[in-house]
Amino acid sequence: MSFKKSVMYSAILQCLVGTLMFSSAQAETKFVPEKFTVEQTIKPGPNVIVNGASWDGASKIHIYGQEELNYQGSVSAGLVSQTLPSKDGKQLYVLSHYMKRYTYGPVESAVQIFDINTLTEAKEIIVPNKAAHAIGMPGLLERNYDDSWIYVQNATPATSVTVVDKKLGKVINEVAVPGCFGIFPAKDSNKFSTLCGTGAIKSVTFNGNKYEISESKSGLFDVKKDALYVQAIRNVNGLLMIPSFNGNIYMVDDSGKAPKLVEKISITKGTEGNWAPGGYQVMSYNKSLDMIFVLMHPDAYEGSHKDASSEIWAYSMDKKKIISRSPAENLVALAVSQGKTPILFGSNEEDETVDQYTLADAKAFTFTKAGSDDKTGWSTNLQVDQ
Amino acid sequence: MSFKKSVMYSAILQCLVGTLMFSSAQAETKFVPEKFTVEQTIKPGPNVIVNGASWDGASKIHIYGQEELNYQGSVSAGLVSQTLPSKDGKQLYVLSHYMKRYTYGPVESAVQIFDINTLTEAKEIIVPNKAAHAIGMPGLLERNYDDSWIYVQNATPATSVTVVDKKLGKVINEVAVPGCFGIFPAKDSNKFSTLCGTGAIKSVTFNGNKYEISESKSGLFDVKKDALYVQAIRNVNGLLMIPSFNGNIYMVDDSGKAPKLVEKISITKGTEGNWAPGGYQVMSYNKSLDMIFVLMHPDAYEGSHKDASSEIWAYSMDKKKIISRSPAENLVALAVSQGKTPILFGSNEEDETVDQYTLADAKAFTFTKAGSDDKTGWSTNLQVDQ
Amino acid sequence: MRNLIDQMFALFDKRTESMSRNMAHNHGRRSFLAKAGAAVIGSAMLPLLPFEQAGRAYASEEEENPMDPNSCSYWRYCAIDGNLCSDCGGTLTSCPPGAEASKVSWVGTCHNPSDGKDYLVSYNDCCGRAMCNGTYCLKSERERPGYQMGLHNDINWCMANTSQGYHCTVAVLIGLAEGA
Amino acid sequence: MRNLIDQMFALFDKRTESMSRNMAHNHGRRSFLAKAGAAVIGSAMLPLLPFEQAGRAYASEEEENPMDPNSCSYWRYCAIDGNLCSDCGGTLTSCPPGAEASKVSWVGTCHNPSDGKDYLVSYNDCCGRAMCNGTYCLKSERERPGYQMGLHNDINWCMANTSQGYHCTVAVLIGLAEGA
Repeated sequence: MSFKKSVMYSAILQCLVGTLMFSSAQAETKFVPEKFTVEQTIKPGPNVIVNGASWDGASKIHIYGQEELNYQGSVSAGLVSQTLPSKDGKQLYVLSHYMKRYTYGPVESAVQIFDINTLTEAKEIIVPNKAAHAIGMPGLLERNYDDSWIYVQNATPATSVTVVDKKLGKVINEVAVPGCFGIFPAKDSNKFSTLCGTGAIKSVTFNGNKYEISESKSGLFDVKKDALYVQAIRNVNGLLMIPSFNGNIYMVDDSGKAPKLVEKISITKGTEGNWAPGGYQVMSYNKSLDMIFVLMHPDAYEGSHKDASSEIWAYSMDKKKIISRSPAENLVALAVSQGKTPILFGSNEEDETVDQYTLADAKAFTFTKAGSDDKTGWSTNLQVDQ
Repeated sequence: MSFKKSVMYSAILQCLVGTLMFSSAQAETKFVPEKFTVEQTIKPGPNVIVNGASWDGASKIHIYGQEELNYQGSVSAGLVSQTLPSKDGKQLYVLSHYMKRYTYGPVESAVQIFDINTLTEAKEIIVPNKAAHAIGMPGLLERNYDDSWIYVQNATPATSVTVVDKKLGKVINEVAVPGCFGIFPAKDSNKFSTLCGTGAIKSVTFNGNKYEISESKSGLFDVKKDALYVQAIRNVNGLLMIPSFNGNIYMVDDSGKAPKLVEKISITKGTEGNWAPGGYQVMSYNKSLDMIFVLMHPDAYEGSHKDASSEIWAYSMDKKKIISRSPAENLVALAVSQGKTPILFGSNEEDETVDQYTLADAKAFTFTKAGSDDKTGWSTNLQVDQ
Repeated sequence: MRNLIDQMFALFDKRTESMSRNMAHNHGRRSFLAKAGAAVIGSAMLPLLPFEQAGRAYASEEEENPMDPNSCSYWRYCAIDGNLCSDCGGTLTSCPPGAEASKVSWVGTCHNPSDGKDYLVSYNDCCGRAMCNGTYCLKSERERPGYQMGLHNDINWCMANTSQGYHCTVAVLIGLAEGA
Repeated sequence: MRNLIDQMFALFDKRTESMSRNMAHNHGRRSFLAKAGAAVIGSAMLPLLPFEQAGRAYASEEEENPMDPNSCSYWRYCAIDGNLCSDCGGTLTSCPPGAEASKVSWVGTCHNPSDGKDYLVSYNDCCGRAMCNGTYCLKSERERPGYQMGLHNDINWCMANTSQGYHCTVAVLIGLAEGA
């Protein structure tokens, strides 16, 4: 057999080489065949990661360079992905669901860890198929402060949180927090907080295999009149900032046993036109400027809390005032780069693009659309990796 | 535990019923809650089946009523589906591929058999993952004449055919037919023919577990100058009609040991404008009229053989002449209903719709677009179930 | 309404049992059940909020017609998020053939302009098929995040089924709203 | 060209071995190999067909520019069917990071207007990722159905890989065409 094979190969080779020789001889300059290769890494620099979740196929996670909005590459996942960059920005966590027959059959839910530089998979961790199959949004896939654990929000529809040990590559705990939703990691790596339907915020603190749940004063927020978005960002002073449907920022201290409301800041007070936030990831924060950026729409009404933006508001948490209002249509998710000259990125619901906004007027601190790319398709959340 | 549970339930029930009573008492007429149900069957009548194949998610097979182009429902499959109605029109065969991680990982290829009336799965048969991952087109998933076997075209890229016994629900044979592609079942249930790169057509005849391959005269067709499409339809006289890139219909007799070319009919002869067929399923046949319908475009050139239609030509095989030419833009696949008043269905590449054409002028026998639906998305083939 | 109760009981029977089995922590089954019950069932019974502004259809350019079930502005769709089953081989209240009915649902409170009453609308998903490409509608009147799960529409309500793929959504009237 | 030979040998080594193992019929391995070889390799070496008409890009409304690699009318793309890897994080001849290079490919013969020569172009797919949403081009000059597999572009050329999902397509010059 092996003899026959090598004879066969020789014949093919002679034929190929003969043809080539003939061709090359006629060419004026010698033809050098090109090589088919694979790029080993993406280009260096900060990225924006767009979660192109699919409900009946592979979710596509798109990586763009922040400066040029150049397409760096992608990773693929299963159904209804959630994404989260690691603390050091070098890895990307992706939660998604794999069904044996794509839209039915046994479900395998997995957290996959990708190396951003090479866009290759470093680890896959199977988690219980209780993980929420939800639209991409903050608070459903999170990590603890020192990035040793990954948290997964469950909904069956009863709610709980799965705790994954990243190093061990396995689930180490599951916490029932019924009636609560969203994971807000504390500065204490053994702790996270969550929003509850009673209007309370609860903190879960781990102690080895056990955990303890402490509850804020009930009615910290009013679920009917001023519901909170499931999104919290920690500010420079260590407080959680949680935006509400009506445009209030709830400043919450989660350092004690039970969370406490420190202050409620209205970013719309004194502004005409009944403006309110809208979208799936309505707010982003730039630490160096201590400034939040919020997707806003006018003429708000009950039910408009997911309506896309008309403007992006830049609000100084330090000065407690609006710094600028930039026209920005159709965005439902917002991410801002860090540093003193931020770039904004948004998920455009209407055009199904990722949009890039850069500083147009440094003095007025206003932004205009500088780039856009339609390879993302429809997305509802995105993140910067640094 | 069970005691506590029933107490719990009673409390909830009382609360719910109490609320309802209160509401109902206030209502002027008693409110009767609606029931959430599942339709048991589709509406009776002939259907058209559109293969909405996906390359990175669940393929969607859409079923429409022929008369009204009403959406009857759908079945879902894996990657790059091929579809085929059973001989009696009661079942639908779907070949597709399931990868463990949707776009990578181990592959399971399956032929699934669905009951068209209920749109439920009757059987699933795993086939070797050699089956061609190809764009939806005729000749890659076929059945033998008495509908006891299902044939699957393989490409690794070496080509072979998998034979599935429908009743046993398993693979019973695999035939290597290297350099050949496309499955054309013979009237003899133990036989199919296939097109080969040498310009020959081969017939494979089964005899128990064994098979024999017989070859037509080489050069039955010219692969360079007048390549054949991978599509054959049997006419009323029992001959296979195979369309070519240049608009010839090759009439092939596959009843003997080796296939024979009986006649070559040019449907473009005498027509100005350099017309040629184009698409993935360029031809359909109405038996009662002994008439083929072909997707045609003008100004043909090398490489235009998949270009979408400008017209549908109705050509009488009996009279050997063009009966009518109907303007029909952007179609790449065509299916015609049976009976004396045919309805035409096409896959519209540009609008990503299924289009319905009906007889506009019975005397001139011309067709015009009567309906269109965009739920199919992009498709390259479709079939009538009767 | 029997339907709703059945569904919710089915949910608790199946899911909390299995969930509890998987938890070996310092929280009792009873307190968990009680709280989950309060959150999920309680939320469906929320009193009407004090506003009655019309929601917006996803495709805002379309003709508004609150009496047309084929339009996203149909009154029943005040908190819908999904592809209409009626455009996918099903009806306003039934799944297309071959799909599976969701065991759980979210609930909206919608105002019917023809009789001036407010109704509880159960938005049930149909499951186990690829997402239908039929008309997609999104409105979020009184919709709330996942901490009020029974009102939440950003999640796949096939979550409690065996076949969990999302196919399409129906809008079923299950009660008159409290105070209607 | 070494590349092409390697690829084709790799193909025969891996695939026909396993294929043959699975076949226990009355056809010998040798005749099978010989025929498969003739079909796949032979087809890549087909003489030029006697016409030189320009193909059409899929998006026919776009500006035709045979020297622009970002345009479907780029001369190398005369028989391409796929999403350009250069628009997906890769280049004209390389896969995006993390994707897998296809082991086999189809081949086109394209005319380069800048030097008047005809080149053999290997269209390789990149694999193991969801289809990239980058620019999609389809042209079929001298493309042929599956009975000339080495010229066929309606099939997933990740078929011989471990990771078989189709991601995007490159166009690699592997030789001058016979007679060029």
